[in-house]
Amino acid sequence: MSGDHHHEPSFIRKYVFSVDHKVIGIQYGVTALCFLFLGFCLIMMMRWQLAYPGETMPIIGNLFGEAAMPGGVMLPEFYNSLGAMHGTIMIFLGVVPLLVGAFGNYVMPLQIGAPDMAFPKLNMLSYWSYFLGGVVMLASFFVPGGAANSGWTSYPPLSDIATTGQTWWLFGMVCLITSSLLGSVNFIVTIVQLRVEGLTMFRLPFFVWAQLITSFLLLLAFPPLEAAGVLQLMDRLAGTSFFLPEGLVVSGVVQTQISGGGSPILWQHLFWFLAHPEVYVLILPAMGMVAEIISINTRKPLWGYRAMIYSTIFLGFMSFIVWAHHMFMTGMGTKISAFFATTTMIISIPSVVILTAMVISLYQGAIRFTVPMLFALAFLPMFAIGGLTGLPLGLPASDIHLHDTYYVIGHFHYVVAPGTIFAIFAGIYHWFPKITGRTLNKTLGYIHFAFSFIFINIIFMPMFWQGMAGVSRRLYDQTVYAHGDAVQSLTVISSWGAWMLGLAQIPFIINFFISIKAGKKVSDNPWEATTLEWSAPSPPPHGNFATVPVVYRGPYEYSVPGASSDYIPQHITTEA
Amino acid sequence: MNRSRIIGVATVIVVIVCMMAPTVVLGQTDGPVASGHIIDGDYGYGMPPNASKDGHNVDNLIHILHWFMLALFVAWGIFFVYCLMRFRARAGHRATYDPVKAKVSKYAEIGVAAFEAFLLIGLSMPIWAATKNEPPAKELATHVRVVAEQFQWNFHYPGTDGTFGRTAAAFVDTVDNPLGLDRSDPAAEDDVFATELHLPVNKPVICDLTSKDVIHSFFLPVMRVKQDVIPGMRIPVWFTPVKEGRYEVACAQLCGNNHYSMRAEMVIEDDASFATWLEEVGKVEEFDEDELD
Amino acid sequence: MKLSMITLAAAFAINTITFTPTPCQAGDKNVITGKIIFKGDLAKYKRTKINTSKDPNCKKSKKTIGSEKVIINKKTDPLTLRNVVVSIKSGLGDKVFPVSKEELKVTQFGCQYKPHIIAGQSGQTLRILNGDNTNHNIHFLPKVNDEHNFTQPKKDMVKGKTIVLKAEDPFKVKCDVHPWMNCYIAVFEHPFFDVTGKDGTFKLAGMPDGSYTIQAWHESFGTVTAEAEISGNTIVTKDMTFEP
Amino acid sequence: MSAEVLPYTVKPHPVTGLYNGKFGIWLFLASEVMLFGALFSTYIFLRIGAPETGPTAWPTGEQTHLSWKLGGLNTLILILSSVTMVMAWVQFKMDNLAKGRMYLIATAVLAIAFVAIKLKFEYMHKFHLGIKPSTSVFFAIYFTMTGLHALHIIGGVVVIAYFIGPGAKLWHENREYYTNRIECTGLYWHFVDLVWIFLFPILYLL
Repeated sequence: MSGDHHHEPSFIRKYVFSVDHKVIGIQYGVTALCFLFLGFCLIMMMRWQLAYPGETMPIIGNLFGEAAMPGGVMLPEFYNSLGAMHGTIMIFLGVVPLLVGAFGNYVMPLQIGAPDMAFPKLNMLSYWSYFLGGVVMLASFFVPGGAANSGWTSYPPLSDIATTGQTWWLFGMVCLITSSLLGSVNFIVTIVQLRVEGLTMFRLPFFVWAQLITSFLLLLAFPPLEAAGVLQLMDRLAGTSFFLPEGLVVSGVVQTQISGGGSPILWQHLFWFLAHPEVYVLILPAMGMVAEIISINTRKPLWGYRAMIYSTIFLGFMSFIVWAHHMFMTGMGTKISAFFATTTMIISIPSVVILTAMVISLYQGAIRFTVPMLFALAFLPMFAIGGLTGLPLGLPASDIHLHDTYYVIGHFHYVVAPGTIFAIFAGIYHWFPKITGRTLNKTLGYIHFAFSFIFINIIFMPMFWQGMAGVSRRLYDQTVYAHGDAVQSLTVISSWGAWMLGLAQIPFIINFFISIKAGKKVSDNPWEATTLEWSAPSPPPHGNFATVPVVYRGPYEYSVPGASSDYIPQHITTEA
Repeated sequence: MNRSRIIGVATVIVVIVCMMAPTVVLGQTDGPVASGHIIDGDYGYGMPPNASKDGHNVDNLIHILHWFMLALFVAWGIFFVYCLMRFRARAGHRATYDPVKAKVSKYAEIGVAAFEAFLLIGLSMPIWAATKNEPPAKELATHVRVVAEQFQWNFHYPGTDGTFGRTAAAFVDTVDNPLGLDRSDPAAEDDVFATELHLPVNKPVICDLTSKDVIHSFFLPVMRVKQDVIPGMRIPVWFTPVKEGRYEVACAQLCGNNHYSMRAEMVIEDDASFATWLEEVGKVEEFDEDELD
Repeated sequence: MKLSMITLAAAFAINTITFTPTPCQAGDKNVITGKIIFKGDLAKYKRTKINTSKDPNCKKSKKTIGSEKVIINKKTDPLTLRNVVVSIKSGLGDKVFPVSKEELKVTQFGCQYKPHIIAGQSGQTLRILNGDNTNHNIHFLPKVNDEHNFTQPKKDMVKGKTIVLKAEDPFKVKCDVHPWMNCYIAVFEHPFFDVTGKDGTFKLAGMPDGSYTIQAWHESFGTVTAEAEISGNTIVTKDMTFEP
Repeated sequence: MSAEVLPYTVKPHPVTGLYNGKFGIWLFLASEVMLFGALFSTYIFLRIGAPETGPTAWPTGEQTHLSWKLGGLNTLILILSSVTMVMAWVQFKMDNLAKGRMYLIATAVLAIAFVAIKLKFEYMHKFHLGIKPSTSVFFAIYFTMTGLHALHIIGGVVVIAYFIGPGAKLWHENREYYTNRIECTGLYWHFVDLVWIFLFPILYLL
């Protein structure tokens, strides 16, 4: 081995502290899938308490110690910890790292023909910062008082007076925010600067566009949360009162040690200023993946490609001015609520446009019902339900009854769980051959899809009825209320759905591990796709492309009239 | 390609089954509510009963919205399913390269946008304005201070003089004086505390919401009233109960370990019973048992 | 760890201070006893019924409960005060006493803590039980001990929860679900303490010879101290008076 | 991954006119603007919400215990350090390592002086008066914002020290690359300077 950059790197440099975007992508993917599974386990435990309040949890009930589950009965404080951590883990440690960290890192540079990300070391740093954040979050389960238990939204004053777990949560969040910021700088620079010759912005696959907008959202929305996190840390550690008014009496004790003068609402503004764009961070890359998969499997160009891009940009922009629709119940006046309700109605339009474009793309296509396509297709109605049920929550008047009820839970889970997570599964089935050179087993894939689809709806559909009945979210035991007791049966159904969904993942897990070693070997371009990642070998070597490709056409040239095959890859000069 | 067809049809069936699932649920559970009281009204899978004068506005909006959503989803779903069946890949079928030229989608989108505008401007804003802008006249209304704390709702009635006594954190005593009432204030003399919200029927109510510690949310399902209770702020809400009965007061914002226990009851009764209750609840009775623990 | 530190400190004391070469054993026959007398307006301190209507499950355990801020034993003459913690405040020097193995117990019954005053020795365990069919939340408001804040949502939930106590002046324990519910915990380094009951008397026994300051603490009236000297297995009577 | 493989690490991109590092630092600064923007918004939010009188009223003038003279001196120091930073870059551009380094050292020294004044004469003085972040919301935001800013300054000093010392090796390998990095550091430095120029009036003067 001669030369500076041809020597074989050590194992650690190659697989642990690697700077190769593909290795980092896989690291992100594996870590985030583990967290996703953990987050799901937390909710499966909570679902026991919800379905059978105060009853001893079978089998695993006695593993958690006296402070969490004495005699196998879950305590409210443990329930609250699980709830807060479920939200945090799913969003910040599971879904976003999968969408951006894993798929973004692995696929995006390949799709733009780049040898790597613009800042490979920064990329590594952002993974390890994420990893550290995850470790801190996990460790917080073991501190006195348990993990953070003030909800993933961490509203003060509750979070200001909460147990130590909250401080750990804040430190964990600071790590995760740092990771996202570094990542987003890297993504934007890579997409803008490292596109190969001929790959103009409007020849980019929609997925890359989605990643670009997402990165801008992360870049600009996360810092205010970081600021809010710093302020809350000051409140907790230095005794300041950014979020505390004067004259508080907690548990009968007058809080004389705090100066007062702060505002609990301030946190909500800073938090939702992040967290609303965060919603689009969760959905845009998912839409990007679904659009890719739909186009490939309908053998047809995406309908309204440009309209989709403009809608995405518009969504990104609008997402910064809708945050207060999470705060209609905070005593907001008519004028401000009218403004935010209006922006909320406006932001629904581009989502409708994107969804419509994807459905119309099916029209006059030749739809291949592959496993990734099934997940991508399922995304559409699920996202539609999630989007539609956002309407009653976006209008202040109907929000009065539905705010903070299970209706909200149903709404955003439809967007994120059968929506985004289905898109993630679609992505895994779709790009698995690129990453490993082997394909996942189809039959197991169909089984995985069918059961997941059924059970995920059984989990979330009843929540709309529960919400209508007025059952609040985050209740340890809803049967204390007459209106909660009346719909307890729905909770039971929901819970069984969740456990069955857990079982439905077994074929996937088996499939995943077996296929890595023993899956069917496939060609570099098994789906007959046009975008650049499929022109690289599977798996792509260090540096990605043997020769730097040049792009001659748009990303979705399928079924071009007169062409011999039904697809023309972007890097092919003239059609044969 | 027979297989694809089977999968396509299976998908459709699964969608329908999933939509139906929650409606074909098991029968209602019929246990006594934790409090042991009988709570009035029929509770089930729909919205809770409405016991307030203006609550039906919110209900109407929610109903209209859901019919609209259902119409959209069904129309969209029919097109979606049609595409899946009609354009599945099969021998001799090839996708069309050129995009569809139909303008239907554009009109549909404009239609949706227009209807959303109507919902917002025509329905939501007037209701919101009514619940936020025009409080009932003070002299005609029952006035109650609602003070939330971990984990109890305290209701403070001004008594016959109609004026609330001064309160301050320094006077708080968890046993005798949960609200920190300044007993030296003459206005405080006839003030009454309760942990149950009693209100006269057919008379507007103004509740001034404050919190002693963290954020709570004052939720009266049967009145279609929900409002966050934020420490350091005094937020009024108002409504007019029109149906007598015993109902629930819920906390709708996570407020700590026992958030779920933060439940109170609300009794809507006629003027006479309300007056009697107000007399009774303020009375302090002597405890003369001499038990040893 | 903590225990070995104490032993270490004790060993240090043995080397530097001349008396008590071995840790004191209880069983010495010295006794300090007395009454806690109340002098004041009885009418001002009537016990009142507590309104528990918020949670009907309270009534299921016990129909009515009374306030416990001031309980005067009306049948004694002179009037005496219940729930007063009497203890040796100073005079024991650096002596170390074995910790009672006995478990302290407090039960939540009828939405009241039974007993209302818990006195124990540093290192002793306290078991907290829920005898009501409702959710209770136990919130310690201490300065030295850990700020426990936990729930017991069910009756007789397993065998309750145990907590090892550290020495501290009396501190409040409160239920956040039933705000009127509170009790006090007083924890001492030594075993010479007592809580007055129905007869308003206290008895501290088994302390070594010496002169001591004894303190009486009441949740509403604060503290009163007295000096007592004792030697040769005698009984010393020291009445103390609260005059609010 | 070395410079040869990735395009535009040193040379600017023909369309954007930026090399990767510079583009990156601009984006990073955009996020910093949002970070400090959020804190400035917090300041405005709390100040508007503060009552006219009473214990939580917003302190002004004497009550703030802040000396505009010290603050002003620090402002001058930072502006001067920005100038020396630019001079350093100019010298590197003109291929003069020794002079460039000298200016870098001057920048670092000025930065340390800023932090020293901040800690020794301002923070210590407050602590002597018994003023802590928990004293009032004003001091909370004063300590948080100036503290965070001081951390940015210290971070900058570390980076500058790196380029004076071990980082200078790059100069001998690829001068343009090194100079570019100094330029990026300079952009960051000007930003930190700019933050102070906003902080100074809102805390010391208004």
